[in-house]
Amino acid sequence: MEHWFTDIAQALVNWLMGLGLSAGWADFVLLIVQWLCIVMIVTINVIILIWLERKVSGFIQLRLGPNRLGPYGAFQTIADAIKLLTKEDIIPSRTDKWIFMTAPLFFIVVSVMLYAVIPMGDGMQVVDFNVGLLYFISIGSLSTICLLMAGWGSNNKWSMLGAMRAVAQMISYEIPLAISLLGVVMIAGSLRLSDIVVAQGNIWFVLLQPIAFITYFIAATAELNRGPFDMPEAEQELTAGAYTEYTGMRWALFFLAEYTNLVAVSALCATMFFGGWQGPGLPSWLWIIIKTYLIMLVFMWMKWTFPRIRMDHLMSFSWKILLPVSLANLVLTGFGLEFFKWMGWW
Amino acid sequence: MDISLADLAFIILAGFTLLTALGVVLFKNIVHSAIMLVFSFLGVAGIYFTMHAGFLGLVQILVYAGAISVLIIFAIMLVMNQDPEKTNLPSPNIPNIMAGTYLTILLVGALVGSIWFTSFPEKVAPVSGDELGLLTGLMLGDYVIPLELAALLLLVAVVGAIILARGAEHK
Amino acid sequence: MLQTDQYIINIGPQHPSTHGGLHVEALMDGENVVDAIVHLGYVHRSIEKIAESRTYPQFVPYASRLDYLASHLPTLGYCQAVEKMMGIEVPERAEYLRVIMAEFSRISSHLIFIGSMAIDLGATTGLIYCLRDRERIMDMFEMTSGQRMIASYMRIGGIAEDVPETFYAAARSFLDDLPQMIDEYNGLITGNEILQCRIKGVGTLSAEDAIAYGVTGPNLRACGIDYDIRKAEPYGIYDRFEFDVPLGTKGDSWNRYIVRLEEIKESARIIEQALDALPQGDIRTKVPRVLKPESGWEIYHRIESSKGELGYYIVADGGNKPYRLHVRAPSFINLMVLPIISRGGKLQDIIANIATLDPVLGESDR
Amino acid sequence: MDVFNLEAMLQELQQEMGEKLEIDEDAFFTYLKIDAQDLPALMETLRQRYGFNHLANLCAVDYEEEFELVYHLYSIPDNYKVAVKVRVSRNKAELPSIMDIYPTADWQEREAYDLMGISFQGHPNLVRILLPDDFAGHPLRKDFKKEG
Repeated sequence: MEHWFTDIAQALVNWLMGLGLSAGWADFVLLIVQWLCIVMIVTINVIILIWLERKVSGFIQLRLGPNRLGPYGAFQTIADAIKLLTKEDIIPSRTDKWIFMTAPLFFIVVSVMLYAVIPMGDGMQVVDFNVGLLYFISIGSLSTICLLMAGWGSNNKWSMLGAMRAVAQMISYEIPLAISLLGVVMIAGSLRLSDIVVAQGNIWFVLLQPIAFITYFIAATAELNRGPFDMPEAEQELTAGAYTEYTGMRWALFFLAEYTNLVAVSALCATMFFGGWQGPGLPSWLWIIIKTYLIMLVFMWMKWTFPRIRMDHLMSFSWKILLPVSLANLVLTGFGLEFFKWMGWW
Repeated sequence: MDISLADLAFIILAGFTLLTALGVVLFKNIVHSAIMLVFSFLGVAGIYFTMHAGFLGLVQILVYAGAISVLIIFAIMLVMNQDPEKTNLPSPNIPNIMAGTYLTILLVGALVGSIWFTSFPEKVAPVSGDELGLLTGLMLGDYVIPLELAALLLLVAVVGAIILARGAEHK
Repeated sequence: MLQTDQYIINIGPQHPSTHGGLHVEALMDGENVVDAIVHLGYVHRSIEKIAESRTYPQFVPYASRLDYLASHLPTLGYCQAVEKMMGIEVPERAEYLRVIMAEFSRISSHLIFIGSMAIDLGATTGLIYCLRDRERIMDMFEMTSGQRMIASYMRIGGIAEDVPETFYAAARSFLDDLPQMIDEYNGLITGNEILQCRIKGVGTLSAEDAIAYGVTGPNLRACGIDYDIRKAEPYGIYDRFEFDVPLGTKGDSWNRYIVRLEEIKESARIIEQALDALPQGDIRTKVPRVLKPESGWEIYHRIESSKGELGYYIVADGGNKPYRLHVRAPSFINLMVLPIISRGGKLQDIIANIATLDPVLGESDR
Repeated sequence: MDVFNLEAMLQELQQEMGEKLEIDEDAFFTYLKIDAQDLPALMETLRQRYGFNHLANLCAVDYEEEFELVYHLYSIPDNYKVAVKVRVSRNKAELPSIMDIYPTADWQEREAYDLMGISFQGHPNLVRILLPDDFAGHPLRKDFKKEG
């Protein structure tokens, strides 16, 4: 079971090379196949996640959640997807059409690109980049522009306010997010995600870097625009923020991308702090799925319990609390490492 | 014709970068131009990747595509107060056109000249081993003081810009 | 500051957090509110004009459509106004049942307040918990009147029907469970740090402004002014019950929330006393089939509704229909301070302020 | 004034205002009837000197020839009550606004303007409040044609 997927990949490469392709081209084809797999994983995950979110929110809110379509309402998301696909695609006349139409596409592309470096099992990575973590953060920063495009293109004050909030929020929380991850990088001594996983063979980094974990978790919630930090959407204030004017499939793409981001960030959290794919007994790819889903449940729990924070509190929290704390953690980690080395324990 | 994957990637990325860069100049709507600029930055980042300079490419994405362009778009949106379709038109003003032409000739001349007179090595081997470690050694070892000075200079520039924009308080 | 353009953003009438059809035109400077202008009338159903072509008893169902979240209160106020004008005595049992129903209405209205405030601040789950508990009150109303929300249970001269036996058990068990419910709200809503940040010190209304602008009800008491019409000018049999008037200190959104939370407990105390003292007997006096107050009679009767001072001004002309009926709607008057408490705040504070002023647009627009 | 006495207040007011003030009462309220131009002065006195700080209700009644404005005043926290009545003729439905004295009169006067067509002199923003701005007529007037 452990090597199912890697074996399939190897067989595919061997078969292609048997057809007379050079190694480079065979790898290229494999890359495309891997991307398709990721898109599939994302889609399946989102379908499960939306169902799960409904069930979890139903559980928290003393409701049943979807329970009509299929067992435990499992097909509800599919029905929703069909509904959204067949809905009229309304493009308001005063919008900046190209920007309005392409923003959701870029958003989803950016969020799918995040998966390239996430180790989804032992050796199961599309690209084992030597600066994988940096890749994750820098690609993640691109989604800001997509939200800004959506807000600007809609030509709607609510959307623009939502987009402005999104930009302010995501840029301010990116900094503590990155800095809190640096503590882990210092211990692991590498930006390569597979190295970081291997470095957690003996002890999970959540135990070595508890402060970094907390700051990362908070900043990640803000990066994901999820409650209590769902400023850009904020349906009670901004009607739907940057997504106000979107309908049908374009709106669904945003929705899809948000959940895609959720999976990616949770998977990164599992990789960075909870030993990634390592675990006893079960195959590695199952372990990362289990860990990711457990983390996502915490995200959902938070979203459905907390009220939304106010914009100015949000900003001051990032700059006045989260950033100093994560910087202090970085300094502390540096001293700790030197101390360990000096004592000869490292 | 025999092209390797790397060549193909370079051709595609270079074409993409040039096209989007042209878009920056030619689009009539300055917001569209700004977004084209983002793509142009991304194309440059892609070229870095093909040259096995992953770190540089990612910094290019993080800093230019992720941060600087947001700043540019913000600035555009904040100062724009007219029909967006007419924000990036060629200047009707003759002296401006003259100055633009002159600058273009100067730039192209400088570029062509520098390319012409530089003797490029036939082939540059990719940096062997740990490119990150090398960069770190340079930035935080040999050149740490210039780096920090540059950072300080940027900070001073930012503070100065804020004071210029808001005006200092007179007491 | 940098020279920036101000812009207008229209909150409502189509907006998730405007409790019906409220339209607030907010002049914004970025996220800061410079000014807010309230536009009303999206739910205007000309109830005052309708009253002039309905007989006195016929108006009762219209009254229940004023504050549809606590329909026993506006109907009670109307019936008492007519009874006062005509000098009609109401049987003891009916008086007690009226108090029980009115206080249950107040509790249900305050539950909706807590829930809708929670959801306006982004805590969706809070609403569901409040709705769960309100549902039990709605069941009781259905049990007694056959209607859940707009019950029209009050009649001129008494109430429509006696309560069924099952009502007592339902009421008692609700009162028994109430402390536990409030504990849950405290855990989920009151104690939440983010929520406290959102409403503490937000939308502060000074006591002077509150009186000057005619703010009444929990919103006035949140400013620390001990003024409850049930105590100040007891109507019906409210002088027989023992209850406290919860007061705030600062008049901010947080105080408005806490005052209402405390009022739920006080209402429960009143209901408990009323249930204990509930006498047997008639539920309605014999009232003439056609009510004809004499020409020139007029009355202004006010009750403490869940939103504030609900007054009816009725002028009779000797016919069987009111010559003029005016409703002094607390939601209408309370909304007047929305611009005052919102100025200088954030966009998100407007939403919190609307929520904690607790207007019912059906009542304010009439 | 230490102990408030409604009788004493009425006497004082009657002395000061003389002919202009007419006092009437029924089982529920004491009515102070006054002319439109003296209304602000009376209101000012009631608020400043006698502590009637709560203008509970302001509304207009259409009596064919005349409109009657009724102001129900209460004092918080003492809870004394009094009502002021003003009559204006139908042809010239104007009277001074008391918004400066009781800010709460703002919307209530706008409502009376909107539904009854009474214009309040000195109100800074006398526009319709419940009905659309382009609505014709004032529906609470008795001669308003009902449709449908």
